[in-house]
Amino acid sequence: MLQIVFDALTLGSLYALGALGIALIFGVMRLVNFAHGDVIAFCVFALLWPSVDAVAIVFAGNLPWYLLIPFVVLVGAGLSVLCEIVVFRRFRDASPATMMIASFALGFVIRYFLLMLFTSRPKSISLLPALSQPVEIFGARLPLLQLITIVTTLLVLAGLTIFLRRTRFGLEMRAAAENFAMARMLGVRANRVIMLAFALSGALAGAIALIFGSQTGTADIQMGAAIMLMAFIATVIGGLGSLGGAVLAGFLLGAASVVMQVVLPVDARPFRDAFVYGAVILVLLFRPQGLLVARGTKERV
Amino acid sequence: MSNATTVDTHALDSDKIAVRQPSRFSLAGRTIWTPLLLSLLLVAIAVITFMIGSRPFNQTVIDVFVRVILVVGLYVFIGNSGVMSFGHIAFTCLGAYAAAWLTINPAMKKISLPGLPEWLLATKLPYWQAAVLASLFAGVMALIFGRVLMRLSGIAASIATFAVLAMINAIYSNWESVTGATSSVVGIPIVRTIWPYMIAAVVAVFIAWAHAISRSGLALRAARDEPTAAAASGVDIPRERLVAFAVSGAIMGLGGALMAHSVGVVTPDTFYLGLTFTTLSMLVVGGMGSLSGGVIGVVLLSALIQALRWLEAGVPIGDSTFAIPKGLQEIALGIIMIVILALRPTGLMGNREVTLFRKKTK
Amino acid sequence: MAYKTRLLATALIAVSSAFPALADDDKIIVGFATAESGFMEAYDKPAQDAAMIRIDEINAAGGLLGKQIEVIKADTKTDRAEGAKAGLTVIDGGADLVVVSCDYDFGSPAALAAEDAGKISFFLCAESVKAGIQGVGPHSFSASVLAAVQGATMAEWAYNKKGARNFYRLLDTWTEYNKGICDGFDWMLPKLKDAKLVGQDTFKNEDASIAAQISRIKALPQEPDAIMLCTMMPGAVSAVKQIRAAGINAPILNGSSMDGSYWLSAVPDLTNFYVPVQGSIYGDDPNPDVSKFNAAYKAKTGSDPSSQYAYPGYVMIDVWAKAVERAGTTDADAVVAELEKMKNEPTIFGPRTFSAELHHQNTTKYEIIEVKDGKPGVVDSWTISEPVPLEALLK
Amino acid sequence: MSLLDVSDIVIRYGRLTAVRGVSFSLNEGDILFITGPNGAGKSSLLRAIAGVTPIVGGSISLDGKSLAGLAPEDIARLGLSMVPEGRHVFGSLSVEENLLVGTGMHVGKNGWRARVASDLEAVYDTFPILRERRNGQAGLLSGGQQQMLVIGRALMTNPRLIAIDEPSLGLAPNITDQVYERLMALRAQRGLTLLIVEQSSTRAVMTGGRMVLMRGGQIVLEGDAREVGTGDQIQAAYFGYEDH
Repeated sequence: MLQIVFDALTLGSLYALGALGIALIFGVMRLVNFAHGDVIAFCVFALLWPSVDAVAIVFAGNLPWYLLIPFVVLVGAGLSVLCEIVVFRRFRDASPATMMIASFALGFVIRYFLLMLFTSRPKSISLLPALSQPVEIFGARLPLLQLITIVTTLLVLAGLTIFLRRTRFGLEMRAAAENFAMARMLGVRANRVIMLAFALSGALAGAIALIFGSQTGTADIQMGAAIMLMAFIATVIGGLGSLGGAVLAGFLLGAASVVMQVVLPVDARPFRDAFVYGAVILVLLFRPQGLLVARGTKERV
Repeated sequence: MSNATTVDTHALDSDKIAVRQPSRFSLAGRTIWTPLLLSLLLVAIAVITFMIGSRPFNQTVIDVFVRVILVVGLYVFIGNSGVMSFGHIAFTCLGAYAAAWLTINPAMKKISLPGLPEWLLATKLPYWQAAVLASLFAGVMALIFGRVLMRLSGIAASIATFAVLAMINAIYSNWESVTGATSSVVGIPIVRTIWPYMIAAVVAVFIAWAHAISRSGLALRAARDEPTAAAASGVDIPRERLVAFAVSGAIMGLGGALMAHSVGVVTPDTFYLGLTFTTLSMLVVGGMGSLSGGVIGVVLLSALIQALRWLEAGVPIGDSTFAIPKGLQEIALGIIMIVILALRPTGLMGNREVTLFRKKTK
Repeated sequence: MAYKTRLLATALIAVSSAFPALADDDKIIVGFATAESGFMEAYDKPAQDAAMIRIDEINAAGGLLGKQIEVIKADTKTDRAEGAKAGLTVIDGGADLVVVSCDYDFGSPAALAAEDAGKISFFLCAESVKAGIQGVGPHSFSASVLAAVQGATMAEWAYNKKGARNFYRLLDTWTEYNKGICDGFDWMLPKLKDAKLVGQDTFKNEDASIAAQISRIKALPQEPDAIMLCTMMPGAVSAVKQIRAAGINAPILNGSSMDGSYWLSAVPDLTNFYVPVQGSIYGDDPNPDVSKFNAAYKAKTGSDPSSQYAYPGYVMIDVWAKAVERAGTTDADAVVAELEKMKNEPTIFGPRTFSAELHHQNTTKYEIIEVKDGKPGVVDSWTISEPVPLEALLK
Repeated sequence: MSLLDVSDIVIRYGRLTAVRGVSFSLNEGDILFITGPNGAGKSSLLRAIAGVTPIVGGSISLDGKSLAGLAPEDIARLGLSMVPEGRHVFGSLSVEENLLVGTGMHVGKNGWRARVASDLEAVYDTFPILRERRNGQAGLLSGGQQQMLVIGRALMTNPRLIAIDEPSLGLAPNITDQVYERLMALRAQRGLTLLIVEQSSTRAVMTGGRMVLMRGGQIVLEGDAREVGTGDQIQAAYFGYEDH
């Protein structure tokens, strides 16, 4: 039982962090950023030296952890901010559909850029190998990594909450997320807030890359896609613009997935995702505005 | 003045005037040029292809026609309702598999898809009959899903449509005895002549046009541009959306059936995110507010892709060959799409239609 | 004028590298409709390089039927619709043999185009029974061995050599290949006296975490004697890593797709991990010819093969060329007839058999690779006691 | 020199022209009412001054500095605080947080912390109800309280000019009285310049000050509110009896 809770929390953590990255950007510019998954993949590949060989040539991946973690997080933040400056800045006034397709095209560019440098063959990396040990906790034997994933996520969430609640940047971001035009009329600098949102979102992508990379031991250009999709769904059912809702929904999706895997009979297990998505439709029908509705968020899609 | 922000380009376009009831006949007469010109474009492409006579190029153009059908299908719902849908490829999937069920040799079907009902196992139809039935099947399924989904609007509707796609994909990827799960369903008769695809694309264009000028299509576009006003004047938005959803589902199904016949194999992963985004991109780049935008988006982007492939393969310039590195084609395509959207956020066509009389549209 | 039209057509269709050669009686043309970009490229390229080695050898030795073999290529871009085009392109270029992508799903559009045109098609390394008569038609073959043989081989070998009795089966439902391995395992298991399945589960290759599946294994009263893991890259690495991280140390049995040392760094000091291979890339194959091939491969591409999947490419040209030689023509029906006469035809990478029912291998000798402390090496070789019957393959 | 100069500006939405050639100027400490019927272009004018809506012709300058091409946040930082129609409180933020959003522009200036703290006290003194509710969610305030909050929030930027769009909209008359009372007191205390948009001229007449009347995107009447704000002349102008 305890095991199931931990499993659900592990998967939910990844989804929650992903959903947060999408919700942050959606909040300030109503952009559903489909490039987010590719930013995650990019962060993992940043650890490798470009090569078309099957064997990965590890580059930054050999750094000690206290340098490795900031490195990956900074790569994520940097790339994300770059996307904003080069691409998304030109789409401030565009419709959500246009922005969405632009973000998709951008993700496409990042993906094929990686493909050109690294080929499509998934590469193996040993990221933070010390974490692959099992530990005993409350009578359940868990991989250390699972525990660290959960703790990291909780720390990131706590850190982000403090940042948003206690700092001026946080205040401006929350105001901007709720009513961007009004915040600007009060002197809140649009570009700075949006860049900050992108930086945070990118940093979260870096965090996911680290967790996911050490969990799977693989760098694959497609790796961000599955998390990105779930995160996107979590953002919507959580209530667009509501960061708390995104996190909650991320954990719920993780839990739903794990619970279905446990309770479904073996023949029905391959259909797990069909049940999960069915549940998503039900949630949307009963709470079209999402689980937690951000007050004052006007829908524009 | 309070709603100055919503008084925007659509405010006085011909749709709204049309809602104020001119004669249906004159409306059809005024707008018929759009489907005619688009069809002319498609026919011209087909004839040129036929004259060139290269088999690979023929196949390329068949692909373009299939995409035209799919994007026109998307336009019928997304363009008219303004609601983004990520789920329409689900109906393409339904159509493709339905076509497979109806056309595969019964002897082969008994082995590979034993879970099909007896009457279906025994059926073998010509591909065009199968395509019509597949399209109807997809349309009916769209009607069923739509009844539930059309209560939603905005991004909740978008996600719900995606959830439908993901559900159908999960089911078709695992229902071993009926869909063959993830393995390719084979034995679908391959049709390599270009004409059926051209005819289907032209038919799709005309269906989209007929829907757009129907009472339902006009009401839906009025609701897209001014939801409050439309609702106040008695437009039942969910119902009009449902009509568009079913019509577009049927067109997507037709596209799926033809796609199956163009390649000869179907697998569930063909009908998932990749195709969803390719077709959506073509629609948005072309201009999702107009039928012409959809068709022209497909033709131009397909031409662009071919041109880039050609560059990738190498172009002889004098004695040397100029070629862009492998893989750069996709990167260039992505960048060009971003540039087009940055310059023309409403797509190449905006909300305009091609027509002979420029005054009638804006 | 005709030349101009053709040039225009060629330009438009963007044929890669070669311009369509006219049907030329002085040479024999092999057309590769394979992926030069996209994710299949990583699988097609090594096998294609190996095929080129055999072609170069044949050309150096005076050619086939006294003619040089010429190669034309068209890129499928790892896309089915593009695959059909690529197939048509090489057929228009006059290909006598159409070589298609490694995977059945991605290779079949081109193979179907070849079948339509009455040409022989060969899948580079597809391991589904459909890659051949069953899924394409009477002129289609695969150069590799059925996935089911791999599952059956591992089950029987572990039963006999590792004393395994309690098996656990973990299936990744992503591809037919994965299911094929488990099908072979399922067919073999009841034949092994006292062996039983103590549990089974499924996952998806892209699952971010398989924690729930692992918890189920750990909930068993005792750890199974062997875990049959039917999956492939990239999810396989993640699955193995998570299984070991959870403290499960039972032997893990796999299909050939997990061959190669390039991924082992992801699971440091991996032990008790087994894969069947057609030949060893680690320089320790009992057959010296395999090592000789490895050297030739390194000379051509600059590195050793990264997995056993290079080998089928070589085998393909080898058996096809023999059949052409025996038939005395490249005519498709005559060559097919010669290929179908092959019974245990020796090749460097094990014997090959084709029949009028099956253009694929339903039994072969496999080398067993064991990964121990992170080091892979040949420990044994095994041939299943009876071929996997067609009924089990088509189930 | 006047504080705000609006000269001959034109605003278009697509093919629809909302404001056609409006000019006026405003001196430090002035109060100007812009009145007119729905659709006259009042809000557009205000949004253009705040930099939210682009203008296609004419010019706007604040303290002699042209506002052309400036973003709303830059204009706010020059000392123009806009209170748009419909109040727009940040509903999920607390009352105090709402007040603090606009103080970002002071960060880093000499002694800004003390300044913000004293500004906050001043706003609380002006609107005691806000002090009472300082930690409550702003979305839960009543309409009148929200109106006070947005005015207080605008004051926190230390503006030289406040532009308010329909402060009385949706408020009971006695609450509106209170709001105006506070505004006038602030004007007296701080020498604040006020630009107020209202549909009817009643408030302008009650409060006094200059008034312009807009209709069809143009100024059709202007003068001292108490002089022009009553009688037939304004009736005619408001409803467009005479042709211009």
